[in-house]
Amino acid sequence: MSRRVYMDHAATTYVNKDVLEAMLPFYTELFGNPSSVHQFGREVKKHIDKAREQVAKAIGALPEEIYFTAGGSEADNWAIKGIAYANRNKGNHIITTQIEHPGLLESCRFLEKEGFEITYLPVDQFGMISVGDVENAITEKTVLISVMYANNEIGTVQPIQEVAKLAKDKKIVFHTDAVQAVGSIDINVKEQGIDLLSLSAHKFYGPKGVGALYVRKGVKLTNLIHGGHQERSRRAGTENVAGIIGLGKAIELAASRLEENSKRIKGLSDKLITGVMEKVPYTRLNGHPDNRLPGNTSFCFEFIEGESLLLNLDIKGIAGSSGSACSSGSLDPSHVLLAIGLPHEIAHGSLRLSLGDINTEEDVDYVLEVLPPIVDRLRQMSPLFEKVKGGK
Amino acid sequence: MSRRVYMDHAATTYVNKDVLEAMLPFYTELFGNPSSVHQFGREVKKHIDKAREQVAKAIGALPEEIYFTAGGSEADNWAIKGIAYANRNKGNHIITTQIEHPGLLESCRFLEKEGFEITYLPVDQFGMISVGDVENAITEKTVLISVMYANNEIGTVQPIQEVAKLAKDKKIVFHTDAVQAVGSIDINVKEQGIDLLSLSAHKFYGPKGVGALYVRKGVKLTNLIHGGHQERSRRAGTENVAGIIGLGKAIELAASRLEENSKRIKGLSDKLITGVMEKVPYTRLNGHPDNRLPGNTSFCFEFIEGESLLLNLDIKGIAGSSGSACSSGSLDPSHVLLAIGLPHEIAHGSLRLSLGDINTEEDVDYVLEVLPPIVDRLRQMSPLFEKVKGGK
Amino acid sequence: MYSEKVMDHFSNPRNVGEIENADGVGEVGNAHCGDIMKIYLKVEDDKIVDVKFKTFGCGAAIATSSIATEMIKGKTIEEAEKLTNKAVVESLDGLPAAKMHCSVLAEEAVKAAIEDYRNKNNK
Amino acid sequence: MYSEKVMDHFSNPRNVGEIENADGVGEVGNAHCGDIMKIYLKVEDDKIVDVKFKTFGCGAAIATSSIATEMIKGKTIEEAEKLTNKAVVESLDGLPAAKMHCSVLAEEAVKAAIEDYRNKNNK
Ligand SMILES: Cc1ncc(COP(=O)(O)O)c(C=O)c1O
Ligand SMILES: Cc1ncc(COP(=O)(O)O)c(C=O)c1O
Repeated sequence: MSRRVYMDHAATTYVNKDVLEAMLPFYTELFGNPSSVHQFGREVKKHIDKAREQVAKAIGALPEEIYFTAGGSEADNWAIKGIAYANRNKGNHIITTQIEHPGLLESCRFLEKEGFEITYLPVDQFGMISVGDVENAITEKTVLISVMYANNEIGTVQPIQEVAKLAKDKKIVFHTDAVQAVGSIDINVKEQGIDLLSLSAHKFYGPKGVGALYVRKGVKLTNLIHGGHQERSRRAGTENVAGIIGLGKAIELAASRLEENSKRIKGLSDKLITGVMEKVPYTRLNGHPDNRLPGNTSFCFEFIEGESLLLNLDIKGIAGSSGSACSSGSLDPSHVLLAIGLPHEIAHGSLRLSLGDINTEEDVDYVLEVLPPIVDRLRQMSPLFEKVKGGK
Repeated sequence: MSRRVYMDHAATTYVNKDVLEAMLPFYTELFGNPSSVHQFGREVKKHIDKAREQVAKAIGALPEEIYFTAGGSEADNWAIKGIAYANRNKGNHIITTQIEHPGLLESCRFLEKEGFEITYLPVDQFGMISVGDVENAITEKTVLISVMYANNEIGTVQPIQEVAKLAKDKKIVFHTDAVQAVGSIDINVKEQGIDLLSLSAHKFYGPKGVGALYVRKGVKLTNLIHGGHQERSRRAGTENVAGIIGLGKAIELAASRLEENSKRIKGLSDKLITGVMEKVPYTRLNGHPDNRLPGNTSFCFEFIEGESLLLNLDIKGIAGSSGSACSSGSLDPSHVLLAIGLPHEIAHGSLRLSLGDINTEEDVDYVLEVLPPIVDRLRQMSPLFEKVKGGK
Repeated sequence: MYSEKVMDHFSNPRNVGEIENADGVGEVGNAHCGDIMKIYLKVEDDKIVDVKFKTFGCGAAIATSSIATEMIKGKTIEEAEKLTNKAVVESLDGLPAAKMHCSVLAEEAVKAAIEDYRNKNNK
Repeated sequence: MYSEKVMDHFSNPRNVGEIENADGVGEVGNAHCGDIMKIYLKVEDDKIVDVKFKTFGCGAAIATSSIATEMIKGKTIEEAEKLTNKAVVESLDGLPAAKMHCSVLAEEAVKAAIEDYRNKNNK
């Protein structure tokens, strides 16, 4: 394979070398347990505190509002279940959307079994929720509204500030899963009125297995992981020290380069989208044409199936992802693609190419060169395409 | 400070250099998401599978019985809550001990609020439970027995195999928190009849923030972290890849050197215990004289308080820990020391020195030289000692 | 994930295409579920002298179609009819558990094509 | 965790010891909770001419005892009585939240010793 083009940054990123460098001392010299009284522990504690400040600063929060977790899924689970349990005497109704990440949706399904009621709001063809729908869904028993900041599959960015304002007016806690947004979109939890926010380091060139939940001061939240006094007794477990240091460094770096980086990456994405739409017939762009993550491109190629497309791209060194059923081992294609109204057979033919720091113009050119003939070849093999050709 | 002696291996360890070396590629070249279809992901998946085998082999389990977690606390939370929720139709009673780790005890307290009933078994002066007590505590509604393998504070090792057998006879699920034992004691879950077992990498020279829960095939367990398809849909979240690789390597190394290492470390601990008991009057050894972790030494020095002892040792470069209330920020001294029957004022004066790979005879000699005068000096300052001296 | 054999058949699928005026055609699966296999047979003296396929589906779907056509080419109808999904999986050096249904589909597609041949020829 | 000032007073505590035939002795706290402070005063003309302490407790307990004795030494009884836990904390450049109670204990120990002095001297 001559060239390798990684366009799956929404799945995960490599660790930035400055980030890795910041982490390394914490495996060897600075290995103490931050809870320890002695020198070995106290030194480490200071660095954890610094990382907490870095995260806080990047999203406009206070350091004491940041709680480190093992990633975005834990943060989502904690937010949803934690608010649900903490407010059980107030109400048992939660509002969210049909296009949330499984970490959030499956937490909701669990709560349904525990007697909670969940409203899953629909989205339009671009993946946008309607603020009016949110308002209409509110009942006296609503204790939480959770709307993802930006969708991981189709990139659509939601009107978070409006929903947050609505929630505030109705005195309902507002959570957003910002795992895909942090590092790509400028977020300020105070200005935007966000009560809880999930983030995950490995989406912005930090390590996998570490994330954070921002919890506005004063918001009551039941613990998800009970135990020791770590994280001010709200999240037990010896800290993933190196991971936390990496998260801090990564978010600081991402914030400092956000505008410039996002602009550059958006330029590449636009070029890719334009090129693909021009070169490949029977293709749809998924997600919102404008309100989308700078690095996200998502397509459906009619008459073919996503996994076979992915594998063919992979043979050519291009790494992408698909919401196709086959790539996930389930039978139904992505719930997100179905929610935006795509029929099953079209949803099966999806491809997400998510761009990031390492991508260049040449990468985009390469994809535009390699992708169209692969799609064509798969279509030639497809009994569905046969019928279309026949009809033309 | 001339010399630094780390004797807090029970709190955490540094990462072994071979372990770190095994981890490093997974931050940079091998950075793919193991769930991805493409090359970047598939390569990583293979290594995760290998780590799973390494963990399985070290404890005598099958690879498909190993689920990676963010550490010991998550594993404990998951085991306790997961079994409780999965068996709610069978019963609501859980048996555990008074000396468990907070990760386990606080999970139980949470379940109490959710309508479960917990029996916290007492221990004798050496920290040992009685198998008869376990048997007597069993009711028709008992769905889980959880007894820690070895105690983190006083090192006492429990009669796990007997309890496991009892549980099996009564068809009750048996869990053990083996976070302190794995890497120091030879464990075989099949031979010992263990259904679930928690472990954590940073106790045996692996990284912090990663651990595993062994779940015997066929045991029903509700998820703690819901979401994606990772860990065969039982524990969601993008894998802490480097951490998991580190865990695999660390447990393999620990297992390969277990006998030799434990023997050496036990020799050092014995020397330390003998020396301290000889040189410092009014001192008690906590825990069982024989059935204890090879690296654990735990003392109570009457008339003084643990934190001030720790700080003085720290000034001399010695890192230890204390179950004293002051070192944890709470008011009561360690629940473990109280459970073995120590009065509060004596429990406040505890010191745990936990030995590990880096410790040498010279380290022990140094502690034996430095510790006695510090204890003496603190006693000279103590109004409690005054009274004793007066009485002599 | 996939064996080398699967990847070989996926990247160089044998017998792709259609047969005009085929003696038997079988189509199984549906677009809703993401897998359709269509197999065309050319039969002479009860012997499969040519076979082609078209498939809409994942890597395993394409590879199983490809190998299944290879396995029945040159065989008599009776031999071909004995093709099992197990044999398909074995010839591919295994398939991931989540993809086993593709091998079943391949078996069914062959059977459907043979049935069509039998119907057309009253055999 | 602790400021340098705390660590200085902890590692080199001032005025450790007892005063025989002290004019006032105050003991507060209890072993159960892990903190006992005992303060001895030598008073001449309503002025604290000497002060000693003994403490069973954590680093902060020892440091607060030490600095409190320094702060009242040479002061009149009336001045010493005004010692607040806040002043103790400030002189130590702060204390962790979990250790604030130690400064309270130090204030109380001083007050108890003064009260004992007053009782003994009917003042
Ligand atoms: C016995 C025991 N259980 C559980 C834990 C928790 O493990 P972790 O800190 O990895 O969450 C520890 C150590 O902290 C422990 O010693
Ligand atoms: C929107 C969104 N939420 C949550 C997650 C889960 O994060 P993690 O994989 O760190 O658990 C992801 C990514 O996997 C995501 O894209």
